[in-house]
Amino acid sequence: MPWLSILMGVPVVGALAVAAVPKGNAKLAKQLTLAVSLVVLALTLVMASQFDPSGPRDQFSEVHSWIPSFGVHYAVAVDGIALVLIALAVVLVPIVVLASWHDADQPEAKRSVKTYFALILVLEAMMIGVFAATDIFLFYVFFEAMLIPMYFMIGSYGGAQRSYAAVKFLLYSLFGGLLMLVAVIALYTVAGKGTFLQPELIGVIKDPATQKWLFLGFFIAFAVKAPLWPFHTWLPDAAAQAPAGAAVLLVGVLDKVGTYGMLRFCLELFPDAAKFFTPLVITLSVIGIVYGAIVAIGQTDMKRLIAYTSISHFGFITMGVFAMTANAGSGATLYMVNHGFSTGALFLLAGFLINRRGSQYIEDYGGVRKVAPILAGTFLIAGLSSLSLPGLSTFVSEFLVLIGTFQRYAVPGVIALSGMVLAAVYILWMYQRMMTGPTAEKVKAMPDLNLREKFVVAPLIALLIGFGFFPAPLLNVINPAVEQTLTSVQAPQFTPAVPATAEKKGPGQ
Amino acid sequence: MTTHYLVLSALLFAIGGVGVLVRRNAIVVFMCVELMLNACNLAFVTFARQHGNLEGQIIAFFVMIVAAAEVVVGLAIIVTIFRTRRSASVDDANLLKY
Amino acid sequence: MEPAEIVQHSGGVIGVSWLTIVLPLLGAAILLLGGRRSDRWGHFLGVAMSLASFVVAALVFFELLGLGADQRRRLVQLYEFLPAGTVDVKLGLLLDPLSISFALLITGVGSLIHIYSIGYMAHDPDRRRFFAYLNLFVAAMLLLVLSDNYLGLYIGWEGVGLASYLLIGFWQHKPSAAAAAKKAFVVNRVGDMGLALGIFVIFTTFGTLSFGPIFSHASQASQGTLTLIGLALLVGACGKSAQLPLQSWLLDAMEGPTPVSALIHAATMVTAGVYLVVRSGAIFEGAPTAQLVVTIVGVATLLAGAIIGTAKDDIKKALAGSTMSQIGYMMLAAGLGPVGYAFAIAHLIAHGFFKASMFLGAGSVMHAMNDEVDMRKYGGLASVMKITWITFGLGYLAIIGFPLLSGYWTKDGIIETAMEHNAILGWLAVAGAGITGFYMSRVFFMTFHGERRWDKDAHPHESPAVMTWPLIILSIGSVFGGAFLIAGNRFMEFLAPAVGRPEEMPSFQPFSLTGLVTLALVAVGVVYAWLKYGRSAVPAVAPRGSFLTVFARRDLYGDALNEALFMRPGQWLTRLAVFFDNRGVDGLVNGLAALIGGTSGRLRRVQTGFVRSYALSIFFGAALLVGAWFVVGNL
Amino acid sequence: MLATAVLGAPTPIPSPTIEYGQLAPMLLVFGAAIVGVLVEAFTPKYLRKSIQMPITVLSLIGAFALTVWEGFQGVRNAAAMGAVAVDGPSLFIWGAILLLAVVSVLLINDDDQFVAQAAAVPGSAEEDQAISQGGAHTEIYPLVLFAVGGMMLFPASNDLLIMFVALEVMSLPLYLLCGLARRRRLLSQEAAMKYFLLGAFSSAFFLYGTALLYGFAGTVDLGGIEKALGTVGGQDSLLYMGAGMLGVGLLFKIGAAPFQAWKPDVYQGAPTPITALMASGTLIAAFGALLRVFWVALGNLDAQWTPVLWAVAILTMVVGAILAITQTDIKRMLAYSSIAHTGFLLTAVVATGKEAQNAGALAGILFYLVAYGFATVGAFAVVTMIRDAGGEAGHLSRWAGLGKRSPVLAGIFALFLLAFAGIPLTSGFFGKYAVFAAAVAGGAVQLVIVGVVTSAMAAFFYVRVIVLMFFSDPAPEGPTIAVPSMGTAAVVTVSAAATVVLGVFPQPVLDLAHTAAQSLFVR
Repeated sequence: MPWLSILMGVPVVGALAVAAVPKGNAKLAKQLTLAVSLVVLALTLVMASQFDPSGPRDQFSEVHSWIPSFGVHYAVAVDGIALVLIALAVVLVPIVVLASWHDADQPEAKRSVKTYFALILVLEAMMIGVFAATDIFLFYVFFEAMLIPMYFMIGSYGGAQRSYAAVKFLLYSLFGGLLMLVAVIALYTVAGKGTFLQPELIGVIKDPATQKWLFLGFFIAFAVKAPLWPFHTWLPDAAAQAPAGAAVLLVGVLDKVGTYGMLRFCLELFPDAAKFFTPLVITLSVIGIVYGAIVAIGQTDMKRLIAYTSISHFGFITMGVFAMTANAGSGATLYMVNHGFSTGALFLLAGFLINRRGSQYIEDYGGVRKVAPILAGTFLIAGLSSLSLPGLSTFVSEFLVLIGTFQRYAVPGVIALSGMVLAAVYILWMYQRMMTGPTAEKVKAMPDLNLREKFVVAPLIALLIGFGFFPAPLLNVINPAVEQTLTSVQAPQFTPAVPATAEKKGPGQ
Repeated sequence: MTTHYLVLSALLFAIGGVGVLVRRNAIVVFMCVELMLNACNLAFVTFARQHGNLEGQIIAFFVMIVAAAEVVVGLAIIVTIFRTRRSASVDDANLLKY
Repeated sequence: MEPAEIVQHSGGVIGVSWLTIVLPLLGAAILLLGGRRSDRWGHFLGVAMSLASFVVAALVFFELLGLGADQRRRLVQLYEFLPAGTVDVKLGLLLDPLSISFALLITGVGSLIHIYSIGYMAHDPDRRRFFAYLNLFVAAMLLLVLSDNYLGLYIGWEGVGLASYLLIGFWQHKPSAAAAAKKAFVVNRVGDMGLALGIFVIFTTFGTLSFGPIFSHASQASQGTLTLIGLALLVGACGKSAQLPLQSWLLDAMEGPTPVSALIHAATMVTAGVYLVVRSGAIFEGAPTAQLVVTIVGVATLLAGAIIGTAKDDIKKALAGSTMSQIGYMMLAAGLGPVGYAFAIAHLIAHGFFKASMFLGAGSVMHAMNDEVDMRKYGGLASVMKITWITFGLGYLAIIGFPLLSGYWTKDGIIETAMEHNAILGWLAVAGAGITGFYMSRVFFMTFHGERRWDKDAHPHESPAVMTWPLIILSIGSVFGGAFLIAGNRFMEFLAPAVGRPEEMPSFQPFSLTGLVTLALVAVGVVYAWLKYGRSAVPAVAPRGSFLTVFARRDLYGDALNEALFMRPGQWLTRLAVFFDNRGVDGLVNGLAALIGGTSGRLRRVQTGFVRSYALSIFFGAALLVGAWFVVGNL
Repeated sequence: MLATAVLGAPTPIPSPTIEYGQLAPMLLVFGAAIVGVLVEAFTPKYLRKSIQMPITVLSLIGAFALTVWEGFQGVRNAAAMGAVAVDGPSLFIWGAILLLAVVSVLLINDDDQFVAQAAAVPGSAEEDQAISQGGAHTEIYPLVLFAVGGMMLFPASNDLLIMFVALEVMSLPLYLLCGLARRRRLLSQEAAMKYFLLGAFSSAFFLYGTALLYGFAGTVDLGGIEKALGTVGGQDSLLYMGAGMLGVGLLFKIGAAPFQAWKPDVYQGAPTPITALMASGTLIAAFGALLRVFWVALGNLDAQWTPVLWAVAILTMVVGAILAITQTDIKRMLAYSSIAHTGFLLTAVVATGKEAQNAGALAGILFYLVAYGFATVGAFAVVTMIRDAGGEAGHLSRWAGLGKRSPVLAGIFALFLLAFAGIPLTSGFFGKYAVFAAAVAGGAVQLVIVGVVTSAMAAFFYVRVIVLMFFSDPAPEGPTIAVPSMGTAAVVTVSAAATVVLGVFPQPVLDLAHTAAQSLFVR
């Protein structure tokens, strides 16, 4: 059964259906979108239930020749990593749909409501495709095509600076993408295998110099996407201007394509180059972690603040990816998922606040807790997940990334630790300024979360807490895939200095 | 021995080219282009002589005919412009720029 | 002798010991999700859960007692938490004398304070939430002390941090409270960094996080590594236990409701650092340097806390200073190795009782005085609130080490062990005891004796029974606890299987020389305090006082130091970074775009619209083309 | 006497053989053009349009059918005594040109694009009268046919003389057509004059180059010149100068820098349907000719011309991309964009190497040309529909908020822009991929890097238009959207469809291009 094609097909059909809804009937369009996204979610869960972690690497694989003369295939499959990321996407979409129920109706959105929701569905299909693609060309196609719906979502439905932000986002990503295109072409030419199927291209490029150039071609694109310092400045603008829902999909899922690409392509296709550039990448990541956090502390606009926190988090992810240890790899992958939930919750709650107060500036709030305890409480939990408090899933991933990095790169690990403190500062300070203290005049009448909004937030919180105490389900899926990746990279295994036997031994034995 | 003719044709071509650059009157500019074409003809026949085959001379005939056709089209255009603008100066027509 | 072997356990009460954690956690969940619906019965649920957890802990305790001394380290596997490549953490509980003593203290004192809070928070609209947080705290604290590995410990560690954050900032509408809460969390995070670092080094060294294998292999690791681990863990301990240099948050933490100060910031959470050091004894014993640093930190803090205590007019801050100081004693003891562990924990438990009783007493006083905390507005309360006076008094006597009361046994034990170990430390500890005598007496006299300095509208009255009974029970503990534990080395013996038995058991003999000197100093302090605050009148506003007083009053300039060293530079750094990001990084990008745009704007002027200029460009183009061709051709 | 002296012994000149069958498509078009002229001469005014239109369209379609038929025959031959090469590339290019011509003719057929009375002075009484009488110059149709015929001959011509003639046959009608816009006639006429003068100027260079090459090789036959390269020695200066000047003429036609100056002015001034025809047909034809000259005649000289074309390609890409950024007129912007695309195409032209490599490059170029041609025609078709008082609303500011008023039209235009920008799932992406891939395979990686950087810049101004259309608020009294005539609607639909289909399922066309390119050019 062609699971992945179905997963992509359903939202596309849904998008067309939504677009076909008569103009007046926005409500129907919304309900239809929600239904479709839920169907996709259900299908994904069914598929995931059939996924066998201990089985072969690529499952639900489909390969059809698409453009023979370029050696391009329509080839999709998932391994553990891709699976969890697809799951992330399809979980977030319905939530986003529900959250943006009225976003498009707002006066600043000049275009039809249904278009917005149709775009979300198109985007969903592409998000699934980009993670599922095992043909590099196909991946690239999705990688670039994804920009367009997001571009329209930001540009047409965003805030005051939306067109600047949208153009900046598009050009930045496009530039990276085009450099990647060169690398893609070169890879095809140099490999000379006449195919773009990623598994067949692993280990084909031998020449170190070539590897380095191609690596850079891919890496810069992903670094822009991720975004890695210093390629990050598009993100705060885009995230701050995008409607909350779009921001969630942008930061929560689209940006993961960058880190996913590093793990899947940069490492596996060019292992030697990856090792060669690791010091550089780790350095950039550490800079990103600290720098992003510090700049976040200085923000006055909560959406920008959240965006900068993400830059810091992406630093952790890239660090984990390039540490090339089992723990760090699993941690980084898990981090991608958790960060999606955590930042998603933050953005959505910020969106709710902005809808109520009509300002995204922190100083316009104050003492919200008193008038809207649930809103404030959930906001706090989301915030705590962003500072990766134990008991929330983000802690697990951050812990794994750090412990994994520490096994090989002690000093960067220690510097990255400071991110813990800085995170506490930016989150709690924001919370203090917005939620505590005497209630501000403008906030006095602020209503608490309504039922719809509760349904938006509840699943995210539940996921954060649930996976915070029981991350095993995710990790069991992720670990084998990461192991395989590392074996194809031939990363050395980590061995402790004084291996202490696992079974409890007393003295004298 | 045929070099003189080539030099002459080169001179004619250059004169024509420079004329196009320096003259303002559209008609004159166009005449200069014709001059360049004729320079080409001279070159052709000269080379024909050099190589001892006829192609060059035949080409010259073709060129003359093409040139004639060009004159027809060119004059038509220039005249319409003159009728609207009351001037044949190529510099007056510069609405399309930047 | 090494600690006893850890044995897998199943069945019995110990088998379900996880209930101690789950029950309060459940309570917290219900109360938080229940919302206003549960307002009416919320506090009862909270108390019930805490009590239930206490019962379970007690049963476990007795089951442990039932086992032979060297069988008293039981491991209960819960579930696989992190199946990730090499780091493979199974969450498990380690039930041994050390952890169970903590569990009893936490649940016991915790339950009393729960009960007390029913009365204390009676008029607070958010009482339910308060109890939810308290339950959350109990759960997290129990996880901290019961976990059989460092990861679980870390989770509990940050969990109590969260609870403390929530409770300090419980009255969020007060900006000061919100700020204090944030400060507490951030400073604690600094400590947590240390703990995390320690854990990472441990993992990279031993490849596991479980106590058993780590401690049994600790001796094989290089001393340098162990020292590094030890110091890292110490940083964590300093953060949680408000030891120098991370002490600054504790005094602000008094913004929280008084029961919180009693439970978290006196009896239990702040002692987690001591637990960490004692629990990791195997590592510290391999790293003398680390141990030395621990003792130094302890002594420094016990003095600093005491000095701060002398100058505070806010009763809770005075008590907080004393808490710092007492924990300093425990740290000192913990730094002395196996000989000190028992005293450290014993003092910890005793302190749990008498400090809790005093805090709750203070709370009862505030309750009576419309939440007035300035002792200069108290005075002569002894007559109006007898029970509070007596219970507080007993706690006071216990802490200053009045012979045969709890503090006497445990603190003198510490002092003497320190003395044997290192005279300087010993004498400093003695000095600390003297100062304690002074500032605690000051608190006691200013509050309960001398003439009444109340505000007009103050009508003090004794608190309701629901508040006084806990006081009474606690004060009983603070009277007999020490003797019960120390006399006849009962506690040393009990603890030995968990922390190891020192070469020769330190036997505590009363009224040794050091003991007498200490007593004398304490007496001096008491008398001086009586003269200054008991007999003579206390000015309504604090006199400027000598620079020493100011020094103490300003918390030894701890905050000033932090501000100068971290906050200001931090703010500058932040501004700088933001500016750099907008102007520098982003400026570069936008600048590039602008450059291209500008070039375009200038370049398009070349398209003059004059056909002859186009012709010219063609002409030169042709020249270039031909020229280039020649050049290339003749290369 | 002279003749005998030249000829030496009088030998009978063999009578030439002409493969009419293989030249049929061209002949059909030219024939139809002549018929059209006769129609102009002998039928009453009111009938002409209704006669001309069918003749034009049918002849083009017929020619297309013939081309396809020849394609199936696999004709590959230098016809007419080796003067006209009927080979894979020629047939493919013919097919493409004819299709685009049909589409463009549908645009041209649209009413009130063309001047009613070319001779009448703008704003004069007789013009008003002419307009009131209605109808337009129907000579347009035969002119277009002649131009198309020229376009077909140009890339197919196998010797420089025919190429020159074809060049003129293609250009002269276009010169005239450029001047026949109904509105903004001053601009239109100016465009015509500029195009004419510069065209003539450049063709003079072309001719002189031909002369010099003739002097070098003693023949103007492309194959002959190639042979001569091996044999003749010591004449290099002739060769280089000739090749250079020839290059000038060709590069002028494709609008490569520094010979691009005419493009913006002419594209802007000319009637939009004609612009569409030029932007698609002429470009394809000119590229065909360029390839033929450089790959066949100068094939063994690539060591010399590759570096030169490198420079030209880079310059063209940069100039096109950068200058387009600050354009304010939509047609002018599209002109610069077409310059940039010329640059992209050139990257594949220089990537010569082994036979297979060349075939790949050629196929890539052919695919690109088709993809780009359709997108361009479509784009200009949309432009014709956005009108205000003075005719088409050329100024970009007038396009603000178009997406709000007619989402469909704006959406389609956005699609074309995205195709120009080379976004995946549009035809432009595969075109770009094809040529860049060829260039990389040919070892021109640096060139490709310049290419992608410039296309990133180029993306900016395409995106800018989208921003205007969708993200900014409509201008108070914005332009009206003309209700499209059947023809225009058809054009837009066809182009859009082509853009999407080629973007999702390019394989058939790619196959066609590959088979066409396989055997390269006939010698």
